[in-house]
Amino acid sequence: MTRLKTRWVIFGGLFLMITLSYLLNVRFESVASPEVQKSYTYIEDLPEGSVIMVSFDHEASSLPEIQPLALVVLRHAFKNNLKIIGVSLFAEGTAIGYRLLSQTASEFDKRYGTDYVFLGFKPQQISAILGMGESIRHVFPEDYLGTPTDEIPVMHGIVNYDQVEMVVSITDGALTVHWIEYVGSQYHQQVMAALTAAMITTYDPYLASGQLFSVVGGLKGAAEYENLLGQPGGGNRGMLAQTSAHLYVIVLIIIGNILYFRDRKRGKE
Amino acid sequence: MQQRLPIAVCFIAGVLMFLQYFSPHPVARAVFVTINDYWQIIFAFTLLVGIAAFVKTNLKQISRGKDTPYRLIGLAGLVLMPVLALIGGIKIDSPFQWAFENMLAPMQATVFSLLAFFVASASFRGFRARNAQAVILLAAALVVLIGRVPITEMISETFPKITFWVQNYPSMAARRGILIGIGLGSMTTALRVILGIERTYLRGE
Amino acid sequence: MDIGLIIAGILTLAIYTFLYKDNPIYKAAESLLIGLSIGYALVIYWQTTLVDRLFAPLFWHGELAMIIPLVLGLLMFTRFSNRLSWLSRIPIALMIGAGAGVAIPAMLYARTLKQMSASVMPLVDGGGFNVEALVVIVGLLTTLAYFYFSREHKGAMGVAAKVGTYFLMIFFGATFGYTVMSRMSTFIGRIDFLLTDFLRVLA
Amino acid sequence: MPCQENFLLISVSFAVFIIIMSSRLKAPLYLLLLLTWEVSSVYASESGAEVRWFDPATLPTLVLSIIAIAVVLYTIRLVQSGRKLSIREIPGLKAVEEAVGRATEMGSPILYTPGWGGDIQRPTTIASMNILSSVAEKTAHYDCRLIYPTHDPVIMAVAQEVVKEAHAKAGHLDRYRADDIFYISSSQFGYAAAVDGFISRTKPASVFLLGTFEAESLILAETANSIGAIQIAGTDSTIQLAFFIVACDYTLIGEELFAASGYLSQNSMILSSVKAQDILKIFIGLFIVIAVIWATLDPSSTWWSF
Repeated sequence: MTRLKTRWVIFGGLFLMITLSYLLNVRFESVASPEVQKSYTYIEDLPEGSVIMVSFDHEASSLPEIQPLALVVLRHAFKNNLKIIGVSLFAEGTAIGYRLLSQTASEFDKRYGTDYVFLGFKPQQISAILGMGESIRHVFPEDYLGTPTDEIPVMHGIVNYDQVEMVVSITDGALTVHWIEYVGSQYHQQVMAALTAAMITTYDPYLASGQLFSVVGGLKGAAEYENLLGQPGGGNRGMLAQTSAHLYVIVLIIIGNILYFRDRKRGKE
Repeated sequence: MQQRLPIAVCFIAGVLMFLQYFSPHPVARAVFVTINDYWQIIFAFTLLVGIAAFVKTNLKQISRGKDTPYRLIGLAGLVLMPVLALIGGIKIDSPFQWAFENMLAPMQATVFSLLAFFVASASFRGFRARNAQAVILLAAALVVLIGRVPITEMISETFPKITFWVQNYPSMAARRGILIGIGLGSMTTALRVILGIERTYLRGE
Repeated sequence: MDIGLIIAGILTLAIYTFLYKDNPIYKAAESLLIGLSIGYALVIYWQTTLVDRLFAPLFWHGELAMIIPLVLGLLMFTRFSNRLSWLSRIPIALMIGAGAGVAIPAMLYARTLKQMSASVMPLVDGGGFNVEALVVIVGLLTTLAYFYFSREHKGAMGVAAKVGTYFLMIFFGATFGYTVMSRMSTFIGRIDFLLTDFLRVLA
Repeated sequence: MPCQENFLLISVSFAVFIIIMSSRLKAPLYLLLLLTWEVSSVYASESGAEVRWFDPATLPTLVLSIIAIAVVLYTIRLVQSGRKLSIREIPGLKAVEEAVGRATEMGSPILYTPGWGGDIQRPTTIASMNILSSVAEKTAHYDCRLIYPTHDPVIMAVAQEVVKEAHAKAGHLDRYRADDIFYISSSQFGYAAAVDGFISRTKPASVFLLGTFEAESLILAETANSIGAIQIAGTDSTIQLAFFIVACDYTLIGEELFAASGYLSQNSMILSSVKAQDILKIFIGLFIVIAVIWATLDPSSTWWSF
């Protein structure tokens, strides 16, 4: 029973800690890491009307961490009047991708079809990625809503990756590896990854070798990006909660040890 | 026959998939695509078998009057999704997607987020400095934890540097050791399977 | 207020009741989650695999070769028969064999060769001694010594294996510490949903 | 698609050949077959300019594969010629007996699950099956209930066979309950929620988490801890190992999982594989030492990078 009671205290503490710090909404002036800065600058420097491809390669369960990342990148693109082609390599990312795109688009009065399009989901990621290198409309003869790709204004003049300035892969797993290994190396396309904090180390080797252009990682990356953009959002809001949760875990470890040494001392006596 | 045929199938599939790895030839690519397709299709059928078994077990429990309401909820959920898909398709704004976004996805994300609590309770319990190894485990965890709190980054640049060092050298070395071991273990197991020595999956009867 | 949000919020809270202890509310939510997720998988696999890859090519485009995977798939159903259930081993054997065949080169490349070459760094670098290179090679070799099973860990081997466990502990500790941030974000995201969308405390 | 027909032709003739030969299948024959095919394709890659049969970039992998296969076959030979192989003690394994004993004493079941991350063709899952076989034999002997939830219908099918045979081997086929080995949801967190619920309701005395785990690892381990179960874990996912080490009573680290299946069953073939892994580890160690010395003396050289 003590086992359960201890757990309740720990759980309750975490719940309070995060809820309160989330409500406080303190803004963090964190300095952008070089990776985030690089991502921001690249998109910032693209001329108006350039096309970027955003791929939603994640599951629904990691949406809490993915959403701020996706929103900040999409907002930046729409703010600078870039055009967006959305795709998804993961079935679960499909509906979410569409919703995030249309949500952001409405913030900036962008119209479906002329400013952005969502092509939907294709299984067999590698063949889909390679196929788009030859012809995007061959892989996606129609968009997510069933309109023939040829009839969509954004897609006019777009054949394959040559007309796309960058691929942004939003991921909670290893799918971006396919973009890096196939599109990056075969079609010399710049690939940027917006990913969950847990995945950052997985992509370090690709970043070091230059195969991956840049990374925006975790809530922290989102917060830094939001600061550069001057539009605080979910990332910023989460930073204080993140920090307090971290400190909470450290304190728990310390208390655990204090209790342990106290018990051991008693045991000896 | 009951043993030999599966072993032969396993061997052929194994050898073909092994060899195609080294070849960019169209035939090799075709082998890969074909076997991969077969694999996916067979998997879809096994899913049907699994679902059939799931339904069977649940009906059996209901007939025994065990947990009837919960079993019914489960079966209702199972039936609901295909029915919605039949009514309105599976595209955006369909009832199917609505059920996914408002019922399934939030629950999955919430179960995932239970991890935050379990990380806390595990930290409390699992990092006690019982012996030399535990002390090292504790120290490494604290260094990285402290180094990654956004505040420490603002206070000093040393901590993130230490964190970086620990992660990229000693920690990375051990990770590589683990990976090499797993690579070898997987390789020998796979080889036993292809050679028909490992027949776990053929057991029974 | 959007009915979808209400349902999502209630289900979210229902799952959280498990943190207190197992209870009928959680049990109901859990049953629903299991049922819905199986139903979802059924629809998705039916559409993207069975229809798109099997039925469409076989029945509409007349690719007769697709009869093979169809038969293999149907063989799985022999599991429900006592006499014929051995037939289901054939598709299982295909899956296991194919997986094993790919695993050999793929595992050897990604998990062994790549890791070997990444560990090689010169011990002397630009005139100075490269501590990092030494740490990496000692760490890797002692970890491998820990995974050496043919001999008891005694003598020199014992010392090496012991050092190996220290490196392993550094890895485990560091990885745990590293992952905490991501795990916390998932909960922060749910709190955001509850406070902003569901309860509308934050607008 | 002509390639597909080509492939069918090859595989059918190959199948016929194998079935004819299968009465006397011997390992060396396999090796010979493999090597001839591979060598001929290497040869073809040199002569044929248009369609290459061999991708030179995969040469290091091919060389290592051949060395590794040769070493495995050598150790199999060793065992066949009567050599007894033994492996060192693995701490987590002592606990298996204890775990079964504890469950029997308390009259509670044992829960065994292979994780959400793996499917049947993953070598880790197969190693987990071998351990399951040993555990099931013990539970059959002590008449202890064994519950096995899984996310994969194929794993369910195979596990049923494995457990059934283990019961037969222990001479207690009557104690085998097929319903206790069941499929629950292919969704990661559907699976996690279900196993969690199961653990808190059936209150198993011991929980075995052996296989490929992803984020669900800690959810299961902590729930098992909350009801006071002994947890024995083991996985090949490096990140989840960290969680298991912190949260579980015993953890089999990576390769230990493979060795454990040999240790428990004392199956000479698995033991021979463990021996082969050790021999290869010595090769790898030597390779790295030589390469590091070489790199120190000649920093411009890169022959070790693949």
